Amino acid sequence: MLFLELLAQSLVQGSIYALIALGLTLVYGLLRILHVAHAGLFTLGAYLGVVVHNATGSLLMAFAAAMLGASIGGVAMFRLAYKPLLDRPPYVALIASIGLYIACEEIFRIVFGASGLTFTNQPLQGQLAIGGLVFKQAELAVIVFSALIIGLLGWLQTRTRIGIACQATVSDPQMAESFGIRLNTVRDLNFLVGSALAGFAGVWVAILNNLVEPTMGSVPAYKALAIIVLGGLGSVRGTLMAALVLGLIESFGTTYLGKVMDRNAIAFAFLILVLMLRPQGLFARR
Amino acid sequence: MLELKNLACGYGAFGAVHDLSLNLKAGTLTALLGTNGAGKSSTLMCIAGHVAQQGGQIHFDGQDIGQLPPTERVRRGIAISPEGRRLFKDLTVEENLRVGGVIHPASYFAQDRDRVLALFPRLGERLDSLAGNLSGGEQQMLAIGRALMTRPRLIMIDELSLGLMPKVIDLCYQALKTLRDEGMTVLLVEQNTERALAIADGVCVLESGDVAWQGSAADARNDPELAAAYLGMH
Amino acid sequence: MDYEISLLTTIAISVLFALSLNLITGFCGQISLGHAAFLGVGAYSSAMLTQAGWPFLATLPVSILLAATLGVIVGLASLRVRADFLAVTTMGVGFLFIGVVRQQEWMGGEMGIAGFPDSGLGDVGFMLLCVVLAALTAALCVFIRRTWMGRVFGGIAEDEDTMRVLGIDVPRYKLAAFAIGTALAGLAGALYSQQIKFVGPDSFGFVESITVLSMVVVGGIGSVFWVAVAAAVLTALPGWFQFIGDYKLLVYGGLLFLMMRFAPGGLAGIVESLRKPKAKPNTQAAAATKGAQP
Amino acid sequence: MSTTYEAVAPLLVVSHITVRFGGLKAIDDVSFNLFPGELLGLIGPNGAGKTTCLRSITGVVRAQEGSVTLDGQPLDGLAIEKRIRRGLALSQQLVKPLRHLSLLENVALAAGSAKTASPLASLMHVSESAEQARALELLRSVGIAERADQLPGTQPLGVLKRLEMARALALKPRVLLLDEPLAGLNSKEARSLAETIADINRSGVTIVLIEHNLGEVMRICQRLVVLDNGRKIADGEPRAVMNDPVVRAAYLGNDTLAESAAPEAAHA
Amino acid sequence: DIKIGLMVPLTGFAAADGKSAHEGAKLAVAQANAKGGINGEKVELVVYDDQASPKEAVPAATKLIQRDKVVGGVSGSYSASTRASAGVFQNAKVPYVTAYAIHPDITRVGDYMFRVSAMGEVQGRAGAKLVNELGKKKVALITVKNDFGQSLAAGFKEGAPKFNLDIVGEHEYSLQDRQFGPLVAKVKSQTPEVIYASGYYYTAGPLVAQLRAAGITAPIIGQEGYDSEKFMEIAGAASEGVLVTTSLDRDSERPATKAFLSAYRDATKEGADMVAASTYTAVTVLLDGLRKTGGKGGAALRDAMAAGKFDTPIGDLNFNDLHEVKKDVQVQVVKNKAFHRHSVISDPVLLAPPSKESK
Ligand SMILES: Nc1ncnc2c1ncn2[C@@H]1O[C@H](COP(=O)(O)OP(=O)(O)OP(=O)(O)O)[C@@H](O)[C@H]1O
Ligand SMILES: Nc1ncnc2c1ncn2[C@@H]1O[C@H](COP(=O)(O)OP(=O)(O)OP(=O)(O)O)[C@@H](O)[C@H]1O
Ligand SMILES: [Mg+2]
Ligand SMILES: [Mg+2]
Repeated sequence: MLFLELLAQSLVQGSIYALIALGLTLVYGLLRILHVAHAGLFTLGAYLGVVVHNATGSLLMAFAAAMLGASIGGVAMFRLAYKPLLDRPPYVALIASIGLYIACEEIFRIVFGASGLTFTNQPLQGQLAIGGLVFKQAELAVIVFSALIIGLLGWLQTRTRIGIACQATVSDPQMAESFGIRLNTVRDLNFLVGSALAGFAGVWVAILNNLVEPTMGSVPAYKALAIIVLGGLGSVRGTLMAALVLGLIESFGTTYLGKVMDRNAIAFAFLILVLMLRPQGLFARR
Repeated sequence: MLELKNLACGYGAFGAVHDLSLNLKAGTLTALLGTNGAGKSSTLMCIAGHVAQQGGQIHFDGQDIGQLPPTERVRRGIAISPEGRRLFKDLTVEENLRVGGVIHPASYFAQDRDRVLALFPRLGERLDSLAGNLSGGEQQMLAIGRALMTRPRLIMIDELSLGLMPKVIDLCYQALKTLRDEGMTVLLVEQNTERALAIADGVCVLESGDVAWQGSAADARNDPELAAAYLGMH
Repeated sequence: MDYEISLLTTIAISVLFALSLNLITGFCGQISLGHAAFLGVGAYSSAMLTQAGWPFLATLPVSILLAATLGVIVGLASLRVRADFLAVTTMGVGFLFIGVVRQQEWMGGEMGIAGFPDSGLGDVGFMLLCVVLAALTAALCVFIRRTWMGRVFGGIAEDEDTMRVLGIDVPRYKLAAFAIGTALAGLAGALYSQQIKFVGPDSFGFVESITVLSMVVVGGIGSVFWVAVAAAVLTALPGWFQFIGDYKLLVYGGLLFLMMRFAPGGLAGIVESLRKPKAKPNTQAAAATKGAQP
Repeated sequence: MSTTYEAVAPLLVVSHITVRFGGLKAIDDVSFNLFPGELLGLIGPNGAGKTTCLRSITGVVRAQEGSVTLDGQPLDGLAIEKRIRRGLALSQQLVKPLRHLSLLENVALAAGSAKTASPLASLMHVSESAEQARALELLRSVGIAERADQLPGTQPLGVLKRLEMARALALKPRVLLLDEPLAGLNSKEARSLAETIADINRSGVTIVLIEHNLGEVMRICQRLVVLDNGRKIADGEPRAVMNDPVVRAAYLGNDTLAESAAPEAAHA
Repeated sequence: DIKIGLMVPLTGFAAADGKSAHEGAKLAVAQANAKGGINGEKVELVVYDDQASPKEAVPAATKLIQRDKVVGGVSGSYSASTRASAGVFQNAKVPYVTAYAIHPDITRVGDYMFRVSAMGEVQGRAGAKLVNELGKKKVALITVKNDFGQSLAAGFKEGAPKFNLDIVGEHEYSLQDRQFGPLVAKVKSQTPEVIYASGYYYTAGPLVAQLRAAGITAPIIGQEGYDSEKFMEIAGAASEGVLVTTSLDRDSERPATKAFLSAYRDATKEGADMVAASTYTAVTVLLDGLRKTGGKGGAALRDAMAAGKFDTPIGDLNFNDLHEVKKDVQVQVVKNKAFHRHSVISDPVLLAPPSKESK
């Protein structure tokens, strides 16, 4: 029973990780930027979700606002921050991104207060029993949505011309243009979708925790990086697997190894182990 | 169909080409020749829209395309097989070809791909390999094939024979002849001057960014001085 | 006056620490997001040894040695993984370090270690020690830069495969970079523990690693002088910013971002472009050469 | 000339190497010997495995089977840099100069191999002037001395090719492995660089040359090994090899010989 | 003017507590000034942000002492940074009052150090006694992984044998965790009668909600980290019945407590939490001392404080030889989304703070 419950909980945790990391994978896959500020968009989504839900009482509006806000933020970040830095060494964008993230955190703190926001009417708290396991509605919804979105993105990325066009811009942006691929459109689109996903994930985490804090992105900021690296950098399928595996490792690890290492250490010990055996990550693109 | 009027282009303050006027008629093959660093590749990349145009005009089908972005130029029918091949290394051969045909409806793809594979059967055997792993010659074939996938009306090929084995060079020239005869315009940069002169209609020789000689290929073939001075023939 | 001494000490330690990362990341191109772990190794070993009764100065070699040993182990990892994979691996090393230290009662666990004896050098003496060590480190960096080792590091930073084809034993050089860099970080750590008189797991986490990396990048990766300047400025900044209290980190984050956005080459880059305002290949050309790999 | 080699101990022995990439056998049980002082041409169709063969000799790719020995000592399992230090040098088909160094410094870095043998040794040396002098000489010998101070980023391909060769030479190799050094040069330049290669060979460096420029290959090579589809299909004196119908079918395309290679070969 | 210093995490991960601490301190100073200051001189509060980081704390503390020449300091910050700044104050012989940081070494730094709150160990022992008074034996121990949680757990485990408690499981989580699925599953499988869970309101809120959502009905005991209105907001209905050991009694009849609670609400429009109350207390203790010395700092102030008795919102305080306070532990229970008095644990032996002889 404990085993099953742990398994179920790792699935929930893995799905959350997957949602957060997916957007990052898109961005990384396209521009090779370690986009730490992605976590800022995630937090932005969470705040917008709570604020709008508290104001309107509509979950749909909350998600819409969060995704819209985050994607506007994301595209703005790309245009203003990353675009001019694309032909610089990657750590330049990394540090810029870290600066952005710190600024985001502080803006949230100054605007919404340090102690965080909660839902006045926390949605989706009903419980469902499946095969003896009890889930919150919100937990099930997270699992279902991440499965759907990942399926869709995986298909888009590998099976469609848009996906291939995106990948072409990674290898050689200039030549991609020479074959009619509109670089700016493709990149904006990627940031748009990736950031919307971050906002989406933010609202879910807000619902699950009933707490939105300025610093809620700081764990995703590095965990998501670990996940996309574990997944082989840039592959949707790999990200999904890595997120689930990490959820599993953390759940069982903290339960059985908690005395030796903390949760982060367990996750990263696993990451290091995998990378030493498979330097290209669990699932390299091919 | 393509007309360069006093074209100047370069990088930042540096001018790679100073004053190039060139007129390509539809269905002709023009060879752009010159020693290393003469500015040939820069010219092609400028026509494709990647090297800054510093002066003059580029007319295509009578319209000035100098201000158009590269994405627009390829839609009008200008394709390039660039110096250094510039393949999409992380994509497979098939996907590279797919990107080549991305401006056309998906239904064109199978047919166009088969045409390329007929020209370069070797690529057919390697369809699922990553482009970055191909041998030098295979990459060259793919670069040309990819350009053909755009169904160009003007194809620009930089260093056609680079890294290709003699048999494939022959095939390529054969194919160029056919394409030209079907009405495609070709702008060819070659170091293998003999081969280029043998097939070309017009010739333009660049030297340090300036036109050193321009005329018909027939004249060029009969001008031993030119051959010795600029074309490195012996 | 004490305030200046304390500030100067802090700055000297930061400079030393930043230069140690600059050696690995700037000189040799191996990006590290877990460098604070080595600061931690040095700090913990010095703190524990002084607590055990060792004189402070005697703990320095031990701190250096232990940090370098761990550094070589992490360096071995750098032989397996590259670029972004390495960045995240080193980040993992950082988390692993504090994650394990947290659980060790004999290392103070969550409570950290406090209450260990003074160096006995006095505030001024200790400050002088830190400044001299930082200066020596800078001199060492400049020297390495000028030797063949510096040239090889530069080559490895750019393209290690090519360096191998030139017959250069890339793994050993990388290990050397890690060994020297982390040894210096260990030294910085020992000084840090003496100055703060408290070491706890949270002082050597991800934030610290990021902070030191931003010093290196803001200074201009690879440039000894400007990295030292950036380390000094970024260290003193929070103090200067006390008056804006609530907005301190916002300004810090914003500055970091603006700096990278408008001066991606760091301070060194700014100075460079002031010195010769004209050249600098336009972006198109740079992109062209980047893609052009025959 | 070629007949006398059988008496001498080979310098480099490639025996039964096989290289697979996934399902593809890029090299399939290839063996050949390289004798001291020889200039061996390695030719074959595109994708035949020539580059892979050179790379497996230098260790850039690992051969799954077979072994390579240099001067009687096996190289198998050694890292690239160790093999290079035993006296191999590789001029790659894909040119990769260090972009932050000038052409001169690129070559000088290679010329300083004695000083870079180990991290400790490298820390002991500061001066680069001797290496720069040698580098300049080498750049001159491949004909790009006038660009010595420029950065490689903006150089045309032909220059880079020569740079690559100068850099390989700077390692003072016993065996020089050249992958298409003449590509991208016009015929006059190709001729003169081929001449340089022949000179280098005469000065005592053993050379393996991959080239599609058959004219020059026929002119300067003393022996040819032909690969096709990963297998060795011919090995011997150039003319004999070229007249081998199997080679002609695989490589030249039957009808075209007259047009390009043959006349060159004839007057070589 | 008389300057006193406040070290507080205004930014960074501890900013929420820093804000409460800042408000509490400002209130204390404002009240003192309204009453005419000290010896007719106004009191000025000099505030430095230490981001709860030792590295930031040392220069800031030095600056407080050297530049601003404060006569005394208050730490409204966490243990690590307080431990680092403590050394600076001790060296300069400037009295330093710790509001709520629980690291045992802080008062051992020297004789200029004071602490107005009960240390973690003490609260942990009180927790063990509370379990016993609830009539339960099987305890699951959930510990937040930092110095606060660790010292609470140590105290609890020290007290447990005295009351024959059976610790059926020990669990740890990190400060950043908000999702406790695996931990909850494990706790559930151990079927404890009561749960002793350390944490702060932002971890405890989600934790309690998730424990309850999993169907665990055992009483939950928290500590002063829970002591914030935010806790009820986050945990919602799940917070009902949660017990908290703390230093602030919301239903207290003591005038000092009542006055503080209402004055704080007037000043900030928010309910006071433990951090605000403790920091307020630390500042008032310092100001009381100053009043006795007539504004003089140094050894005089130290001795005045060491000898003094203080009537504060968190009880009547006086310091022992290590300058730790001895006081009762308040147990509060959440009823109708507010903290109310549950009981008081007073056991002079069990709750004795460490002194110079001990350890
Ligand atoms: N990205 C660049 N930035 C600055 N200058 C450049 C750049 N690329 C090329 N150049 C310079 O422009 C001039 C023309 O170069 P280009 O590549 O057009 O010559 P090319 O005729 O194609 O030579 P090759 O036959 O060797 O390919 C050269 O002097 C070269 O150094
Ligand atoms: N890393 C790799 N992964 C997968 N396949 C590879 C890899 N490297 C080479 N190949 C394949 O192995 C075959 C041999 O390649 P190689 O580069 O050795 O050919 P080559 O004889 O040098 O040809 P060319 O004359 O065109 O340069 C080719 O089909 C190539 O696609
Ligand atoms: Mg060119
Ligand atoms: Mg090859």
